[in-house]
Amino acid sequence: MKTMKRRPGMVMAGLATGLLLAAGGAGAQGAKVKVGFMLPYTGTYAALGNAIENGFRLYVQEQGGKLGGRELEYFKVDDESEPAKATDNVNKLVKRDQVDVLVGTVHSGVALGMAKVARETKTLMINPNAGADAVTGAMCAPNIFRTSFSNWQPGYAMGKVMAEKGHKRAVTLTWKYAAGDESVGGFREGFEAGGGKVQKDLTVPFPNVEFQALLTEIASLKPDAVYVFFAGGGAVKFVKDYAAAGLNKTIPLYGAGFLTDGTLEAQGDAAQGLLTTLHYADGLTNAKEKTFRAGYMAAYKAEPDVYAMQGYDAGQLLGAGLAAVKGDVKNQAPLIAAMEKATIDSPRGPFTMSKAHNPVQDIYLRKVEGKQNKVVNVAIKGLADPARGCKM
Amino acid sequence: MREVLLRATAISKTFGGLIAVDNVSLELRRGEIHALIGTNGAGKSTLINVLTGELRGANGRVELDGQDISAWPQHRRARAGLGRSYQRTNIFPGFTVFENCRLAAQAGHQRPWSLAQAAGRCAVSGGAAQRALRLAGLEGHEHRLAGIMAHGQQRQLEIAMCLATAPRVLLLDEPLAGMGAEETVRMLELLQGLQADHAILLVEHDMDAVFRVSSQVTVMVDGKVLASAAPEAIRANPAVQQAYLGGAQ
Amino acid sequence: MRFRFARLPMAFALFALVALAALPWLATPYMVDLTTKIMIMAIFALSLELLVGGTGLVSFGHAAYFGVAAYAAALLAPKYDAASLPLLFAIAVLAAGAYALVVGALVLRTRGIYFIMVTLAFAQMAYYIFHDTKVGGGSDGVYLNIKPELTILGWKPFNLDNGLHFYFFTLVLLAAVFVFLTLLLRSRFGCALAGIRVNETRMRAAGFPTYSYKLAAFVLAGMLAGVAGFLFAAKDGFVNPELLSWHQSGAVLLMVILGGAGRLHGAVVGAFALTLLQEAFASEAIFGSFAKHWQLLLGATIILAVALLPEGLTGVADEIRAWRLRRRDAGQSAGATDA
Amino acid sequence: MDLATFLIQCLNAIQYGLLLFLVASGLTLIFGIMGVINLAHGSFYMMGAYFAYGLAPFVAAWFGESFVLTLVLGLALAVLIGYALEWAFFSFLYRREHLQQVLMTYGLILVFEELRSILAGNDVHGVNAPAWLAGSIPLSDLMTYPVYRLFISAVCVATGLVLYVVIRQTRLGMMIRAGASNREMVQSLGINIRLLYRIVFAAGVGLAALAGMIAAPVSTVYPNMGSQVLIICFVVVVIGGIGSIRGALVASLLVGIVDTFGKVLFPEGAGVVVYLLMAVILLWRPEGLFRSG
Repeated sequence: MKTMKRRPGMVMAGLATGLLLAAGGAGAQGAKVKVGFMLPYTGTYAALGNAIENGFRLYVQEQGGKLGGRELEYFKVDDESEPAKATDNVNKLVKRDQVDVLVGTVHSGVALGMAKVARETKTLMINPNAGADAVTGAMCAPNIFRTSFSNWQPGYAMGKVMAEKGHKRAVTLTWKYAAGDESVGGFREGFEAGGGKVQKDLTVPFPNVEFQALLTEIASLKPDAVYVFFAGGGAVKFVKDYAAAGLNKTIPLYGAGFLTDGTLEAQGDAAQGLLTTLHYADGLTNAKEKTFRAGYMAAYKAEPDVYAMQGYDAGQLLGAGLAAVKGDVKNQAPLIAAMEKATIDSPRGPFTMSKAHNPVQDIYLRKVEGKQNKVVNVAIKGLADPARGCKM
Repeated sequence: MREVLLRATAISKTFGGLIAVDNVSLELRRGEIHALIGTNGAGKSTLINVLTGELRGANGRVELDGQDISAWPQHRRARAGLGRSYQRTNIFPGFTVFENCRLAAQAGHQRPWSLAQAAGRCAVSGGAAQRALRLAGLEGHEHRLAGIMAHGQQRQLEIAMCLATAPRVLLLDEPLAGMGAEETVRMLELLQGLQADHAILLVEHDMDAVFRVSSQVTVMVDGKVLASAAPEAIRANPAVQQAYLGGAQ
Repeated sequence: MRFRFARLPMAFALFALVALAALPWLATPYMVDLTTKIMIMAIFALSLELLVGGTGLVSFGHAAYFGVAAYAAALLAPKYDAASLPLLFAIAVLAAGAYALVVGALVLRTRGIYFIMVTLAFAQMAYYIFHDTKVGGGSDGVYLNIKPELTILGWKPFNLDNGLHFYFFTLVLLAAVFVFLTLLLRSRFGCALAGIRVNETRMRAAGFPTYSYKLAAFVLAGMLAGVAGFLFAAKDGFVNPELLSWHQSGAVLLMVILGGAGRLHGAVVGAFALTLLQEAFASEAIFGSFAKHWQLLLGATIILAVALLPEGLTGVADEIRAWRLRRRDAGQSAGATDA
Repeated sequence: MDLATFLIQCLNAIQYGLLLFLVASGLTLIFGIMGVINLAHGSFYMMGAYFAYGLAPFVAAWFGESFVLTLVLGLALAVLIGYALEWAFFSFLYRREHLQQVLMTYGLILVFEELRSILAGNDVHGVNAPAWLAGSIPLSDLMTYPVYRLFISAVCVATGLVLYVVIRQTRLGMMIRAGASNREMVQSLGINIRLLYRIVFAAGVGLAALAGMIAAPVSTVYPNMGSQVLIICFVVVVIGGIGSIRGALVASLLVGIVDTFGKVLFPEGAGVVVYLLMAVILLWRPEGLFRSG
């Protein structure tokens, strides 16, 4: 005790050494494939992180706990959806736990930090959600894959849909951040290609959820339709505010799918009838969807959502690669080649990988009915992200 | 006539609507102790604060050695030779007595860019501090923490810190407040010793002390100068007796 | 507030230096990487300590200077070439200093809690400028893809791509900043800052231009934060608006307080303690499945630390010493009155 | 912008401002009187919102659905929690430096956030407004205004009035005012400062939780909702002048106006305008608009 009081630094250094040895020394080299989940387990996106992990583990369980004949060992890091800590957190997996595969994450800024490290360390990375265009655009790399979507995809599809519905003038609204800008950019491309015109782009500072001023602005602009990009708590609040302002009766609201995903219980009546575009929907009838849904219900006593599905497909994609190299995860070139060529039998419907490693997939038009995003039709079949800036 | 070191002309200071100092003029000469008396709230401390530049936005003109310093900020006035002590003890309680004085002395020799030398080894400020401590009668207490000394000693330190900046004009705000009889005598002796090459403004409530040491007395009432004259003349002034001395007795 | 900068905790500093220099031979690459990160945060915390402990200015927006330097480094580095290390370093530090000069000149008019809040306001402004405009790639941030290099007449003394080199580069800078601040705080400038912290009125009355002193300290602290920000950008090559967020300002303030404000080594200890505690609590190897509730453990630990260690982690020894000094002094003055 | 739109925007600004006022008033009380920089204030707001979500089923099961009863119950619970927290975590802190309180309240945020995750999960939840407040009023040809938002404003105004009366007209209010302007004086008057602090803290927590409960039907409840409110409330308190309820009101409305029109008129700089306002006001008046009164 006495030395401790005199030399707190020594104690700290001692603690540091001990701790780091304990953390770093664990996990000797074995036949297991090390999978590192870097996902949000606390904070705003904690529920999403859990769903993704559950989906991934479900697929592996279905394969008897093995992919490519190898058992998997999991490591987890809470990324806190905190881009400032992104590279540190990913280093915990890459350098401390020395994982073979990175799976993550939800937040786009964090995902870009991950992609940076993955590129430099050549660690295989599968992104099961974050939609930042750059992950399979400017940041694209042979070892980086995505099983979800790019922000551009649902936006572009919705632009097409709205133009086809005969809307001529639209107003867009999103949080002022990259994901919103990209989604709106995709929308503008699709909408203007179909002959529409974006009247005005409105934004709210992230993560401000006071929308009233902009609703008033929308009412005074009197567009034919409104396209928005929001997610989580902001999506719930926006949809409710839009309905409370009575605008849903006069100016139809459309959005990228996350407007109504995982949020319908909270949105209640306000969301009924809303049309959104996404690469997944309720009421899909393919066989994979049925087994997936049943399996997930049995394993976790909860309905799977789009995040769980993306996690599941991340498992499938990895499985496809590992099968080709018989589990030899270090043999990266053929592993990547197999993943590139794979056709993933996803619950969303089969998809393949684009050259930049983003899914080439059907984007569905969905309509909110009750607590479900019911599929209306396929908005665009086999839509590929333009992968701007990708030099691969 | 002795040399005027500090001349204040038509000083006024208002707070909101309240006039704290109203058109006050006075001169401080080398070799003189100029007493400033008046009831609480008469504006004495405010006047000192205006003279030292601690309060800005006053009207009137302050000259030091014939140079107009009205627009100068406080620290520049202090470095030009305007030293003050505070009515309420205003020291660095967590520092040692020596460090209190040394820091004050350092003001005259700042050199913030000389990083290689430890402040405690600065001979100039250390010497000045030592001299000031000796003058103020605090020799032997150098290494005690200032904050836990007796009140009288803290008052001495207050003066020592003022002296350590090597001022030519001393503005002393009730230096005797809270001092015992013995300490008072010693302080008055100190002031009389300093008189020779300083101009001293002494704000004080102890009338015996005031009349013992001062050569000029100014009486303030409600922010205005009621009278300013030699001590005997003040004692005899009926207006002063009425307004102040009479009221007190 | 005790005046103790003169007494350098030499033993601590030397021991820590030796321990850190030896670490790469004892530890895994990950530990080296983590320690690099902690040392960067320690430089950041030291810069804030100059304000909080050294001058009595509690800045709640210190991340702004860290972030501005990081952005300056990332944005001004050439895209496909290695930047010159000294040049990029100087630019980043000066950029942080320039922003600190502008902000400091304005915010030093306020005091106390208001000062805390205005510094926050200016940091938030910088945050939104990087987050909402295209200046720095918006919320996605920007990359510094190629690490800067130092070349002296064609000779490269070290290569920052090498983790070990980067580690020692950071360690040298940390030691340099620590020594610099130690010298600074015991110099006349540092003593004047300490005087300003305790009693600014008296300092002005003595003839110190306190505003200029505070501004100098503020700019210096901003530049030192810039050193940390530059290192951060160079290490990870990924710069994001969140570097300027109030969370980041809060985290570095926590390090200073947890370590013990008023002691230089407190900032270093605080940086290590906070990072390692979080690392430990979030580690499944130690806490198993409870690790996902790491916030609970960290929060409870912080609360306990406040309750039991009022002067911070490094304050324990000082408190005992101060108590002894007080007791001795009380005895002395009692003796004096008797005589 | 035509006149009708302008007027509607003013209504939005005031409505937002009033809600901010409700959260910030508790913060300014705690801040001004106890000198505690309470970072956990946002957590109390979140706690209130989760009360509105979590208590409603219980109230419905035991007493039948009643929004008002949920409010009352939640408020009582929040005040009790505030009282207990002050006793457990703050009562020994007053003689320490402000920075220690920052650290303590930061620790509390982490604990609250994690408890919320353990108790209520990480999902977004909606809270239904009571049926009797579900309607809306037509404002323009396209827009309607929900009655519930008017109800929020009414509660905020009513709370403001109650605070005003308590602070101006009661003995407790006298002590609070004295405490805000001069802590030593209160102690020398022989007032039980510990009890005063405990009451003030409990009241502050109550106000934050009330704001959270009232706002829940429009804001919905979700993780980390407190931290978004926290910083903007600090801005309000500092602009208004620490400890001043009147200042908090004026500042809330100012922030509401600047935020509302900032979003519409300068979308590029909408994030900055509120902080710009704060910086400008503090540079003009370094102690805020109304110094403690």
